[in-house]
Formats: sequence, C-alpha cells, structure tokens
Amino acid sequence: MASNTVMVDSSIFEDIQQKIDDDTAFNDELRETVQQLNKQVRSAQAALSQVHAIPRDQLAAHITKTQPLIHAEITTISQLATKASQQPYYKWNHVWTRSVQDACFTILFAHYAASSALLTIEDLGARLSIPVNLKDRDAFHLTIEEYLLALISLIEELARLARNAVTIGDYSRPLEIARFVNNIHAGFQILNLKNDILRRRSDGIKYRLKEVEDVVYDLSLRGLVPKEETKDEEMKT
Amino acid sequence: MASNTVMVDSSIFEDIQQKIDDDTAFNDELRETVQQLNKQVRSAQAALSQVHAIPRDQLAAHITKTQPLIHAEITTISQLATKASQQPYYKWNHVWTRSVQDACFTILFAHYAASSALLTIEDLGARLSIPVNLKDRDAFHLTIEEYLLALISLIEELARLARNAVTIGDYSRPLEIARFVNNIHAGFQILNLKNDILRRRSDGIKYRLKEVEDVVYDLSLRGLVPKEETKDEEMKT
Amino acid sequence: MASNTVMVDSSIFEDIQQKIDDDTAFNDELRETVQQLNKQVRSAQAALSQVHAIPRDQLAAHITKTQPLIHAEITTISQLATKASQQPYYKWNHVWTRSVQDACFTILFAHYAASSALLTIEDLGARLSIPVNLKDRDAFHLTIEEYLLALISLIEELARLARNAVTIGDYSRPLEIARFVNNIHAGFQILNLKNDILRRRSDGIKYRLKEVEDVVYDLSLRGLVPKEETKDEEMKT
Amino acid sequence: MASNTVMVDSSIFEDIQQKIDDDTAFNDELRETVQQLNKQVRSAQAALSQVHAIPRDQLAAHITKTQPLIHAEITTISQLATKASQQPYYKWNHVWTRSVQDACFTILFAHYAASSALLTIEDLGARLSIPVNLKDRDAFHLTIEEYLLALISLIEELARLARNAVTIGDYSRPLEIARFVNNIHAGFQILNLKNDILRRRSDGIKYRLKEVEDVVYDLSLRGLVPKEETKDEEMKT
Amino acid sequence: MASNTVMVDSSIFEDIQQKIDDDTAFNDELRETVQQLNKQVRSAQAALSQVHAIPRDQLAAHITKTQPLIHAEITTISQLATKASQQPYYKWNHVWTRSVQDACFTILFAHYAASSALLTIEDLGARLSIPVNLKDRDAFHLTIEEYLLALISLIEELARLARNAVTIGDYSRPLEIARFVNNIHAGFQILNLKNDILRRRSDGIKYRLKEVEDVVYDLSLRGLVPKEETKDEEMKT
Amino acid sequence: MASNTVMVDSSIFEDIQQKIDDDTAFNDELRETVQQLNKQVRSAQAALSQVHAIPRDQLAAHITKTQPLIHAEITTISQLATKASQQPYYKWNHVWTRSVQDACFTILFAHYAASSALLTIEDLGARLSIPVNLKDRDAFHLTIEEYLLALISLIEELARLARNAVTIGDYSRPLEIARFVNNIHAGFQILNLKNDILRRRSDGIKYRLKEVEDVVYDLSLRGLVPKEETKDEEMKT
Amino acid sequence: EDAFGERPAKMESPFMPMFEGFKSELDEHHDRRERIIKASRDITATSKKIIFGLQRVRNMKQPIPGAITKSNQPLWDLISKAYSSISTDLQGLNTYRYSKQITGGTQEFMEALSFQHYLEAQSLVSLQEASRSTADLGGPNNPILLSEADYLLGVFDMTGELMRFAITVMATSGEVPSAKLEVEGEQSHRNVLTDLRDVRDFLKAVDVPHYSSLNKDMNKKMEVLETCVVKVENALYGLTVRGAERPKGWLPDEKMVGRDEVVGH
Amino acid sequence: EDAFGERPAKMESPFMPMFEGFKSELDEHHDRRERIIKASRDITATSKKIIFGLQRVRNMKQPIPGAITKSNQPLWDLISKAYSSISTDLQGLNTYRYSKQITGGTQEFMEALSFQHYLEAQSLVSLQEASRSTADLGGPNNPILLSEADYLLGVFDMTGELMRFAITVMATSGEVPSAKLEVEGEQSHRNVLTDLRDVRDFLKAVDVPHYSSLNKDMNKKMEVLETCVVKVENALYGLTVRGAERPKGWLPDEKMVGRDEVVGH
Ligand SMILES: [Mn+2]
Ligand SMILES: [Mn+2]
Repeated sequence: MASNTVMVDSSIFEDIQQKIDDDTAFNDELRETVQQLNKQVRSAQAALSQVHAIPRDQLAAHITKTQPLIHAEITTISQLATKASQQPYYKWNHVWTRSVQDACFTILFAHYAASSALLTIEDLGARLSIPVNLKDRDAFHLTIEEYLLALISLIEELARLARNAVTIGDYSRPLEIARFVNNIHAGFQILNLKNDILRRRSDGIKYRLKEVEDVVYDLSLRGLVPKEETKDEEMKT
Repeated sequence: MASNTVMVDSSIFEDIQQKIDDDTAFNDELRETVQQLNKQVRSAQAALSQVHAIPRDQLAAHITKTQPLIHAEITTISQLATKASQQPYYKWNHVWTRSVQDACFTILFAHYAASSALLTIEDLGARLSIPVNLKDRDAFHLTIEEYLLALISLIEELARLARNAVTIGDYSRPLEIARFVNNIHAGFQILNLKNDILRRRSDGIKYRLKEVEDVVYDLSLRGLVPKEETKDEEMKT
Repeated sequence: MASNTVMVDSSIFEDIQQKIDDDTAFNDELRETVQQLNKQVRSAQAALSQVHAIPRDQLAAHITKTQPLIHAEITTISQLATKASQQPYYKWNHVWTRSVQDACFTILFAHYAASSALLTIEDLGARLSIPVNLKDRDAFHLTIEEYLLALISLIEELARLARNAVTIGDYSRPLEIARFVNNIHAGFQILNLKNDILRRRSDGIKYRLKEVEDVVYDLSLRGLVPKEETKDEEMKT
Repeated sequence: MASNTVMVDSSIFEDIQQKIDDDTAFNDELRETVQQLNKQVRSAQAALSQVHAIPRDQLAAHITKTQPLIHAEITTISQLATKASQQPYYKWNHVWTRSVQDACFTILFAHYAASSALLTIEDLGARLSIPVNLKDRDAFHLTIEEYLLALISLIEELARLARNAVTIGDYSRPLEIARFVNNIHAGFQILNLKNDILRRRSDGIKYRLKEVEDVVYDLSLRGLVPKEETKDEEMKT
Repeated sequence: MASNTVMVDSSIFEDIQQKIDDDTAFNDELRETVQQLNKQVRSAQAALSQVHAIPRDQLAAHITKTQPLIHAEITTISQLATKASQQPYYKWNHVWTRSVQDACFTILFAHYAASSALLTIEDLGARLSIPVNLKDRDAFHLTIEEYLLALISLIEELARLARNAVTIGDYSRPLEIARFVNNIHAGFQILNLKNDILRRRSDGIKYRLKEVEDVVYDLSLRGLVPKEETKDEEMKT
Repeated sequence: MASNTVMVDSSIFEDIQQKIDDDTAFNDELRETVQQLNKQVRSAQAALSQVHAIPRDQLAAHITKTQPLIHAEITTISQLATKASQQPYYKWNHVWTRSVQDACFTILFAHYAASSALLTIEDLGARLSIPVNLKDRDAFHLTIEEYLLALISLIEELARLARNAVTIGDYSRPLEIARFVNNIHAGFQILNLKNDILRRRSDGIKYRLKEVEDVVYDLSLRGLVPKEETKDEEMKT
Repeated sequence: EDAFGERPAKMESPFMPMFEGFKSELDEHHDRRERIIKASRDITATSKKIIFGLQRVRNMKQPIPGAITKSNQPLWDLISKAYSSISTDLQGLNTYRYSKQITGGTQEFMEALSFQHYLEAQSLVSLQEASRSTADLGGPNNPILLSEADYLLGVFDMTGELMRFAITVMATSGEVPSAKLEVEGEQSHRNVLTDLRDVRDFLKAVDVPHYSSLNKDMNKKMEVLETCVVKVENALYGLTVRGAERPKGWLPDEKMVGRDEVVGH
Repeated sequence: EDAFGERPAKMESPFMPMFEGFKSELDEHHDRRERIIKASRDITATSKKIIFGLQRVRNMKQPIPGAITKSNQPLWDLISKAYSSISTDLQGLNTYRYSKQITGGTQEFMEALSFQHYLEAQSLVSLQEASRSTADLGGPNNPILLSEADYLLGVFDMTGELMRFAITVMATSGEVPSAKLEVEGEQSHRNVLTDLRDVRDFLKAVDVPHYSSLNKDMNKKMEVLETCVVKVENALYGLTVRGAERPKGWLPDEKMVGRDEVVGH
C-alpha cells in the first residue's frame, strides 16, 4: 500500500500541529499567570480574613497594610490582560474568569471593610486599569457577570462579618450590612437570569439576607441597636 | 431596614438585564439558522447514502443531481456567517460548529465519490466563500479542527463504502480507499493532539484503516484484485 | 439496495415530523407566556418584600398599591389557561407549574400581610378565575399540589416575617404567625405523602415552626408578649 | 399556642389525603397490570429468541405456536387501556410506555419473522384494538414515538438475525434484512428529532445498517448470494 | 431446549421463582402492616405535639388521653412481630426499622412528658412485648440502634420543649431537660460509631445540648431558675 | 497570630511548601522529557507502519533504516532514567509508564518484523540499558506490567500484519504469527490478573488469536500454506 | 482534682452503665463486620484465581485435567479456610445481618463453582447443590448461606466466563465447544452457544419485584449477558461463513500448525 | 492421552518458563497489596476509636486525663501492631508502590495524632514530629512513610474534630475552649476559634499544582473546613449575644445545674 502519490497534502498536518503547539504554548503561559494570580488572591484573602477579628477602629490601618497584596493582584491582571489581548477574548476567557472574580472579590471586600461602600463596576475597572462590559470590540475586559459573581461573594462574606462583628462588640456593623444586602437583593430580584451559574449563586442571596436579618433581630430584641443608628435610620427613611 | 439611600446604583441591574436579553435574542436567531442548516444537511446525507448502492459509472450523474442540496447548505452557511460576524466568533462558535462540520462532510464525500480526491481546507473554504484557519482577525471562518473532524467523518464513510463497493462488484474502489485512508492515517499519526474531541475521534482512524485493509485482504486472498490496479500501483510508486 | 417496492410507507415519517414540529411550536408559545408571568412574579415579590420593613398600620395602604402587579399576574394566567386548554393538561403542566406556584404565593402573602388570614384553594381559584382540583374533565386548573407548595412558600416567608416584625417593634405579629404555622403544621403532619417534591418541601415546615417558636420564646422570656395577646389567647382557648 | 380558632380549614388536608390515596391506589393498579405485561413480554421474547436458531421452513409453525403468548400481551394491554382511560393519559403514560414498546416489539418481530414485512402503526393499533397517534381527545392510545422506538428495537434484533441466519445456512435472509434496514434508515435520516430518547436510539440505526451490510459483503465476496436474489434484485432496481 | 440431557434442569428456576414469589408476598404483607403503623405514629405525634402548649399540671391528663393512640401502635407492632418472626429477622428489618423507631420515639416522649424519666431499652421492650438486643436466637426484637435513634429524636424534641416551656411560664422544665440531655450526651460520647446514620444523627446532639444550655443560661441570667430545683435534684439522684 | 506560643510554627508549612515546589519542578522536568519521547515514539510508529506494505526480503533493510528512530527513543529513556533515579520510582512512575510501554512496543515490533522472534524482558532491558523487574533497590527500571502491556500491543499489531502479509503475497508470515500468538496466549492464560488495565487488555488476546487463526484457515483452505513451513518449524523449535 | 482536669463538681451520668452495655455490643458488631469484609475479599480474590485456572480447560463434559485440578485444589482449600474462619459470625440472627458484607465473596465463589460444574457436566449447577457446597464450607454446624440472589448473580457472572471459554476454544480449535463423547444423534445440537441461550432464557424469565435491588443488579447483568451471547454468535457466524467456502470433502491439514493446541503445561 | 483431554500433538509454549516467572511475581504483588489494604482498614477503624475517646476531653493544653489515656493506649498499640505487620511490605521500592492502598489508614492515624497533640499542647504537630511517629510504628529498620499529602489531609480532617470539641465544650461550659493556665496578658486572645482560623490560613496558603489529585482533595476539604470555622463562629456569636444581656458583675450560679459538667467516667 506504500505510495508516494500525495493524495493528501501533508502540509495540512504541519499547519494543524503548528496551531496546536501555538495554542498549547499560549494556554501554558495563561495558566502560569493565572496560577500566580491564584496564589496572590489566597494571600489577600488570608490577610482580609482578619477583618472578622479586628475592631473597627484598627481596621483602616489593617486594610492599608493589605494594599500591597492587592496591588500584586492588579499587576498580575495587567500582565494577563496584555497576554490575553493577543487572541480572541472568548476563546480563552474560561481560563482566567474564576481567578479574576476572586481577585475582584478581595478588592470589593477590602473597600467595603474600610469604607462600608461598594465599588461600582466602573470603579473596579479603573482600579484594574481594564475596560468593563465591553461590547464593541474584542479585547480583555471585566464582564458584568464577573462583577456580579464577585458581588455575590461579597454578600456571603458580609453575612459572616455581621455575626463576627457582634462577637468583637461592634453592634452597628450588622445594621449597615443589613441595609446593604437588602439593596443588593432587591436589585437581583428583578433580574431575569438564564439558568446558569449566576442564577444558581444569586438564588443564595435571600438566605444571606435572612442570616443578616437574624443578627439585627438578636440585637433589636436585646436593645443593643446603637442609638445613633436609629436616628440615622430615621433620617434616611 | 427600609431605606431610600441608593447605596447600589440600580442601573447596573438594568444593564445586565439588557445584556442578557440581547444575548438570548442573538442566540435564538443563530439557532434558527442552524436548524435550517441541519435540515439541509440531512437531505444531502440521504441523497449521498445512495453512493453505496450505485455502480461507479452512474455515480457522476448521481452526484450532479445532489449539487442543489449542497448549494442550499452553502447558502445557509453564508447567512450564518453574516449573522455571526456581528459578535465575537468564539463566544458563539459552539452553536454552529457541529452543523458546519456535518455540512463540510457532505461536500467532502460528494467530491470524493465523484473524483476519488480530497478537497483541501482552502478548496472547501472557497466553496463555502468563507475564510479558513483565520488567525489575525475575529470573523466567521472554518477552523482547522472543523475541517479535520469532517475529514474523519469522511474516513468513516469510506470504510463502509469499501465493503459496499465489493457487494456491487466494484473491486478497485477498496484499493483506492485503502491508499487514501493510509495516507490520512499517516498524517494524523504524527500529530501531537490535546485530549479533546479531535483526539478521541482521530483515535478511531486506525480501526477504519484496519477495516479497509481487511477488505483488501479478502480480495487479495481470492485473487479479485484488478490487474490494472497492480500496474497503477507500480507506476505511482 | 435501491428498491421500488415500498416496504416502509414514507408518510409515517412525514406524520411524525409534523407532530414533532407542532409540539415544538406549542411549547415555544407556552414558554413565552410563562416568561412574561415570571417577570410579573418577580416584580410582585420585590414589592411585597417591603412588608418586612413597613409598620403594621401602614401595611394595608402598601398592599393596595401592589394590587396592579397581582392583577397583571392574573391576566397572564388567564392567557396561559386559554392556550394550554388546547392540549392535554398533564402533557404540558411541567412547563408552567413552577411559575403558577410562585404567582399563587404572591397572592397568598399579600392577603396574609393585610388580613392575617389564609385564602383557601377555592378563594384562590376564584381570584385567578380558573377551576381548582379538577377531576372530571381535562382542562387548565390549579392542582392541590400547586396550592400546597405555594402555602409552604408562605410559611417560609412568615418565619422570616416573625423576626423582622420584632425588629420594627411589632411584638404581636410573631404570636399570630406562631398560631398560624402551628395550624398548618398540624394539617401537614397527618398527611401520608408520597416521596415527591411536596413531601420534601413539607418536611421543612417543622423547622419553620421551630424558628417562629424561638421568636415567641425570646419575647416571652423578656416579658414582651403584648398583654391583649394573652387575653385573646385565653378567650380563644 | 394551642388554639381552637380554625384559621386553616382542615378539610383541605382531608381532600389532599383523599387525592393522594386515590392516586396511590390508581398507580398500584396500573403497576400491577404493567408487571403482568412485563412478564408476558419476557415469555414472548424468550419464545421469539428461537427465531435465531430455527430454519426458515419451520419458522411459520414456530411463530404460530407463539401466538398465544402474544395474545396474552394484547389482552393485558386491553385491560391497561380500560383502566388508564379513567384518568388523563399523559399523567400516567410514563408508567406503561416502556412495557408497551416492548410488547409492540414482540408483535413486530413475530410478524417480520414469519412474513418479512413490517406492520404499520395502524396495523399494530388494530392488533391491539387501541387508537394510534391520537390528537383530538385524551384517551389511551399508541403514540408515534412508542411505535418508532419498537421499530428501532426490531432493527437491532434483525441485525443479529442477519448473522444467525447465515449460521443456520439461510443466505437469503440477510439480503432481505439489508433492504429493510436501509429503507428504515432512510426514513429516520430525514427526521428532525428533538434531543430525546428517540434521537439517541435512532442514532444507532446507522451502525445496525453497517452490520447488516457487512454480512451481505461476506456473502457477496464468497459468491454465496442466492441466485434468485440477484434476479429479484435486478427486477426491483 | 429439546434434548434429553439439558443444560438447565428447569426445576432449578421453578424453585427459585417460588422463593422469590414467596418473598414478594411476604414483603407486601409487611409493608401493609408498616403503612398502618406509620399512620398511627403520625396520629400519636400530632397528639403529642400538644405537649409543647399544655401547662405541666394538665399534662398527665393529656398524656393519659394519648394512651389509646400509643396502644394502637403497640398492637400493630405485635402483629408485625408475629408476621416477621416467620422469617429471618435481618432479611426484612429494613422494611420496618424506620417506623418502629418513630413509634418508639412517641412512647419515649409520652413517658418523659409525664414523668421526666427515660424508659430504658428493657422498659421499652416490655411495653412493646418484644425482646430487645437479641443475640441468641433469630426472632423479632428491638435493636440497640433502633433504641438509640429513637432516643436522639427524643433529645431533638426536648430541645424544642425547653423553649416552649419557658413560653408557657414553666421555668423548671428547661433545667430538668438540661440535666437529661447532658447525661445522654455523656453516654453517647463513649460510643465508637461508624460513618453510618447513627453517627450522623448523634453528631447533632451537641447542638441540641447547646440550645438547652442556652435556655438555662437565659433563665439564670434573669434569676428565673426555681429555687426548689436544687433540692428536687438531690432527691431524684 | 501574635503570641509567644503559637498554634502553627510557620516553618512547618514553609518546609511542606518547599517539598511541594520541588515536586512540581521535578514533575515539569519529567513531563518535558516524556513529551520528547512521545514525539519520537510517534515517528518510530509511523516508520514501522510501513512493515505492513513491504515484502519480506526488503524488510531487513527497512528496519535498519528505522534504527536511528529507535535509538532516539533509547537515548531519551536513558535521560529519563537518570532524572527519575533522583526520586522514588513509584512516586513518579505514572508520568512515563504509558510512553515507555509505547516505546517498548516499537522495539519489540521492529525486532519481530526483522527476525520473527520475541525480545525477552531481559533483552529489552539490555537494549534500553535499564534494569528490569527490580526488587532489591529503588531505581528506574522496566516493570513486568509494562513489558506485558507492550507485548499485548505487539500481538494486536501482528494480527493486522497477518492479513496484510497475505495482501502482499507473503503466505508464510501468517503461520509464523499464528504460532507466536498461540504461544503468548498460552502464557497469559496462567496469569492471575486483577480487574486492572492488564486484565482488560489481555482479555482481547483471544480475539487477536482468532483473527490470526482465521487467516491460517483461509490459506489452508486454498492450499496456500507453504510446504517448507513445516520443516522450518522443526528447525526453529 | 481528678483525672479529667481542674474543674470540681463532676457528676457521673446515671445512664453510663446503660451506654457501657451499648458500647460493648456495638464494638462487637463492628469488629465482626470487619472480619467478614476481610474474609469476603479473600474469597473473591481466590475464586478469581480458580476461574483463571479453569480457563485453561479445552474440552467439555470431561473431568477437569489433572494439572489444573492439582493447582486449583489449594485455592479451594483457602476458600474453605476463609469461610470457616467467619462461619460462626454468620449463624442464626447474624446470617442475614452481614449479608451485604459477604455477598461479594459468595457471588464470586458461586461463579467459580458453577463454571467448574459446567465444564465437567455441561449443565447448570442447581441452587440446592451449590447451597450444599457453601453449607459445607462453614464447617460442621455452621453452614454458610447461599441466597437466591447470590446464586443468580453468580450464574450471571459465570456466563461471562463461558463466553471467554467459547471464544478461546473456537480460536484455538476452529470449532464451537460441545461435548464430543455423546452419540452424534443425541448431542450434536447442544454446544456452548445453545447452552448460553438456554441459561439466558431461563434467567430472563425470572420475575423479580421491580423495586428490589436484585432487579436492578439483574437488569445490569442481563445487558452484559446479551453482549456475551452476541459475541459467541458472531464468532460462530465467522466460522460458518469461512466454512462455507470449504470444498466438499476438504479436511484440515493435520500438520497445520496454527490449529494445534498450545498448552501451558 | 495426557491430562488435558483426548487431543494429541500438544506443544508446550516456549514462553512458559518466562510466564511462570511473571506469574509468581504478580501473585506476590497482589497478595502484598491485599495485606496492605486490610491493615489500612484496621488502622482507620482503630484511629476513629481513639478520636472518639479524645472527644471526651474538656480542657486544653493539659495532659490527657488518665482514664482516656488508659482506654486509648491499647488502641495505639493495635495501630502499631497493624503497621508492623506490613512495614516490611512498604520498604524501598515498595514505599510508594502501595501508597494508594495505605493512605486511608495513614491519614486517619495522622488525624488522631494531631488531635491529641493539639489537646495536649494547643499547637499543630509538625510533619517532622509526625513522621517520626509513623517511622517508629513500622518497627526497627522498617519506617512507615508519612507523605506531605497524608499529613495535610490528616490535618484537614483533624479540624473537623476541633470543631466538634469546641462546640461540645461551649455547650457544656458556656465558654469557648482556651488554655486557662497561662498568664492572662499573654494568652487570652488564643482559643480554638483563633487556632482554627490560623490553621485554615496556613492551609489556604499551600500552593499545589492545579492538576494534582492533592489539589482536588484539598479543595474539597477546604470547603468543609470553612464550614467548621463558621460553625464555631456562630456558636461564639450566640454566646456573645446572650452574654451582652448580662448585668454588670453578674456571675453564673455555682449551683446552676445545667452548666455542670457531666462526665462519662
Ligand atoms: Mn468473572
Ligand atoms: Mn474525623
């Protein structure tokens, strides 16, 4: 059956090998960067887990100390953006999306811990120096889904923080958190989501809201709600 | 906990809803076109399945008759290309890739049946009027993987054809097919594939080769190998 | 193998194709209506979630304001009933049952919030203008299972409401709710359910009962049970 | 918390209990009948498995002997139809559909074994004395899907029969079967099926066709195709 | 199958079929009895759930009223024992074990409610007129596992009772319960359990213990612990 | 974490991290070498696939030409052995075992093609300059399982070769192969295998044996068995 | 200060004696369970070895060749020893208590037993006969139970071995295995394939409640059995198709090397 | 006619001696594997018993109470015996060969060892120390290997026991477990919760290749660990919220029955 008639142009197999090798190399580079990002995220999370144990008045100082860890994440995301922009965004997006969400969570949580405020997607994009919710061109960016998934992680962390704040004697934090989670819940409640990961995870927000409400209940019942909170509350309503 | 302070900008939830709705609508449009393509592919396959029962000398006429069916496929792929080019290629590629592969198979098989020759990926792209193996820009195209998967479908069909050819008394077809499959197999053999669908399906080529070799064995054993084949063979070597 | 004797009447395959296409079209229509209902349900739920934060004396006014949202749901269910009645009820029931349950929940909750009373299945059917628990003919209706599942959702919401009522200083609501949940629990307790979704969800009622009892315990311990409640209680017993 | 105010009408729970008990009883009756049908189907299958080992000329006698087994199935299906007609068809259809398919297969196979012909869905409905492909009213019937699934089972059995026929010296059976399977395959090839069980099982027909073609190949190669077959073939073509 | 020396002596399978049919019939009988027991258990549980709402001094009378319900359970268990003793115990034990556990719970709870004392496994066996922890012969009996699982259910119910007792003004009950749960918890701690249902359920005892201790703490914080408790305790021990 | 007696001595995790990092680096090195070996194996296989098409008398020359490809494999295996010997053998064996088996297959096949003889495990170890079936010390070696799996691959290839030899007119090869496969099959039959990969793959030998025996039968039926074979045989044994 | 630390005022729980009793019962139960699991593993492994040995047999309805009998005997003894070591744990009340733990071993033993019985007698061993064997394995007064389920599932697995045996004999001898010693007129139509089909038809007719775990197990194994039948049918089809080309009066060359039997010992 | 039936002209396969050698090697390997699996099951079951015993401890950073030490000692000895019985099977080349078979037992042993170490010393046992223990268990010259993976996964499981210990102590004493003996100023901020969080943070920082099975195992167990931390946090939150109502200077009634400790022995 040996034959030298070229019925099949062998260059096609050389091309495909080249393409596969290029993809493999690109994938390896991306994964290496992502692995590094994951490591930095874990360090930032470990440092931020102290938020549950540190009194409010010492918190700003602690958050300031965690900034280098967050800057490390941002630097790595920049490198990732540079690399990833060489190829179509949606071809490789699955490689980094989870890690970028986790990094975004650390930034949102650090910001909330220090200031009780939420970074918008634009704020977050500015911090990371990457575009957000890009529609008109194919480049590295932060998607709305990624932002929302990080936001859900924040809600989950805050439900825990509400209880731990009480443990270290901070009775005003839970009320702040309750208002915040209530607002986010109202936003998600009107979304008509597809049956995907965002839908599944957002279904949990109502349980987090209930947890936080339970803490507020415990404080109200015992007359532990700080006075100024009540006034604040009235003014706001 | 009622509060009218907008801690969370509600427009973010309107944006995400808009985005989800846009994606759903785009997806629906794509699927409709793909449904139509699937229907045309099935018609073409049904017509081409006659190749197994039609003697060699009547085949060119039969293939000519199937051309309108193939043109219908090509027209639909053009429409698909127009639609799909409005969005990033890899975000939606999974919607149509299987159907495009099947359509490519029908074109490859019709060509082989009539001429015992293989269309290259460039030939195929020209037929479909779409670019192939695009690397430098994000537009609708035929990927190398899609071409190779269609080629594997062709190999599978030819293994069947080799036996059916013997049934209708055509003893030269199996030898042609054996040479062809051998060449393709040799090409795939040197590829270092990732552990994906292409790898899994290409693993089957060696079994198809064995099937075709078995037919050639059966003919050789019984002295049924056409004389001119042997000469042909020598000339080609 | 080509043959002019028709061993297989090809009309059989045309019939099946027609039938599949009809079903697909009917399914698409139903889903569109159900999508609309889902959207209206979410709006109603969002409005009703304010019940947890609004003092009792302002509640009737708030519920009145949500009526248009509930009427929108009812209108859509009417449209659904008209469409669905063209085909056997149980063939398609799975498409809408979850959404109808959710809509029923909003009606039950709005009614309870304003009047501390339960709508019976007949009341609910009357509101929706659809028959209930139909046995003698095959038409669109509200099944007992759907009513009970909506009722379980109501119980879950009330367990949350009992705590939030305390938070806004309403100490009589929890006692009302405790009596109500106790009654529903007693009803479910004697049911011999099959191992289905109703069984699984009804298993949770005892935990909701415990939650509400805990609130009553907290109030009793601190002498916060309203005086008139105690009298009421005695008169009722 | 004891209270004699009837906030919840307890009759609702009595009604639901009644309904559940009715359903359970109905389900039990259906399952008993289906269990009996399954047993009869297995007996018929065991008797029909002899078809693979009995020479053609003794087959009609053997099939005649299996008729009582098939009549037993038909009788049970009648009983099933009577019972099932008391309730909506699609509410309970899942209880018997698999068993009815298996029974239909035995009838199709017995008929093919004796006469090499296919019973149409109307023929089959007539044998079972039940309507087929009912659209206008909700009663027990044979669905097109059930018929097609039984037909696929027949194809699978015939692929085996083609080989076993050769083993007992019957060289014409495989050719008949090849023509038959080819026709059925062509019919299924043009169907646009949903992604359900029918789609999955029909995907296997092409492999059965290949098996049967392999037998025809083996016979052709060795000149074992009966003479009259060849003539027949020519006349038909 | 026609042969004078057959592969399978058909009496082999007739014997086996007979055994399987006997088992099926036996199983059906058992299940019917168990269904009846389940119904009686639910009635007893419903009656006993009043314990949470009835003041201590009226409790003995209430428990006396529930005795007929408990006797009904015992009668059914006797019937079950008679039936079950016809066959090896562990061959069928899975059919009734859950129901027997639930019945045992109602007896343990009724006894505790009236007397604040625990029935031992021997007491319980005597009540049911069945042997316990049988080792030397194969007959119906109450196993240690069943007793322990019923005991865990009792602990769970008592954790709820401790709070509800406070609600109805009974401040001594929680202290009694705390001592009791503490003692049971100490007992469970010396058991070496496998990763089975008993292990999983006994893991929850510590949470029940904590709930009960919290009630005692709440009372002691408010000086609500009855003085005579201490004396009582000495007398009882 | 600030305390003079700490929970976790941080050097614990530094040590572990160091070990894990070392392992990762070692793994990366091994994989690189294995990748290279895989590439060489594919080249060797491609060259050896010509054995099916080359007449016996030109085969020695062809095999000689493939020696450089095999030497490349051997060189890489040497490098692998050097690297791997730095660490416990079975800790990393899974990284290379599949590739080493494939390489062994190419050597066994090249040897058999040229000499119709089997390299023993000792011969193979000598060729690769690595120990075999090592028991007394922990170093890189060839295991019995690896040898046997390569041997099964050889059997599979020879079943194919037996037919292709007939195609190119070599009628003595099938008889040689039949004797060889028969002998190997007898050997495998005395092994007690577990339900592992070796068991699964060795289960296929009987089918390969049957294929080869069928070729011999086909030849003997046509009087194509070379006479001198019998003499040859005696000389070889 | 006692052994438990510095806290004063401990009370002993009044329920401790009761729980002490429970503890010793539960410990005994768990230890027995472990012993049985280990024995079951041993029985499974040893039965597999016996089956491997029996796969070297080439003829049916004849005594098992001496060499194989000899190498299998120590294995049968090992099984007997394993069963004896736990047979007192499997009596009376405990017979069914640990059936989940021993069933794996007993099914594999049943597979070996019925395979050997088939090779010797070309028939299926009955539940009664097989039960007698397992009863004996427990030693005097401690019979081991062979349940219907163990019997049936063991027979299912045995058919897989029958298939292997059939294919191997067809590969080496070119003929479907059947008993050669009987008178032609009586016996010629019985071979491994007809026997396999027989067993399949009988097994298929067994009517088991749809909710039982035996039903689930049997359904799974029935699929495997059908595949085994098809494999033997296909092999026989191959022999027939090739045989059809045989000229009248053609006989295989006695010297034809390939068809010779190659043996292990 | 020989032992294999009536067929004449058998040939012995020339490869039989080679396969005889393979057979004895493979049989030896499979027997060793079975021995190790059985020992691993024993070690797992015994370690679980030790852990149950240790869960009766109520104080930290103190010697384990004598009664518990006494009842656990025979169990430690049993583990030692089980390891000794297979330690020669796990040397040299075979150390890693059977690691999949022994890892279950070794992880559970590591769980028991590190739990006891924590109770005695309120610190995490190091890999070095733990390795020394496993090495000793194999007996002289036959050390048992404790891999990093066994160590890490055992520590993960131990945190579950720490959670149980913490909840039980909080339930019975109303206080979060912490060492009482140290000087107030140094020690007051370390308790089971801070220790659990510490271990979690360290474990979270371990960087394992994403493709390794250890990574998969650790990710699964990390979720469980996070749940454990939350359970202890919630219990502590409950204590705090209730404690917030405590009037200034309020002390629990020494006679208050519920808070008394009830012990088993
Ligand atoms: Mn087996
Ligand atoms: Mn544990």
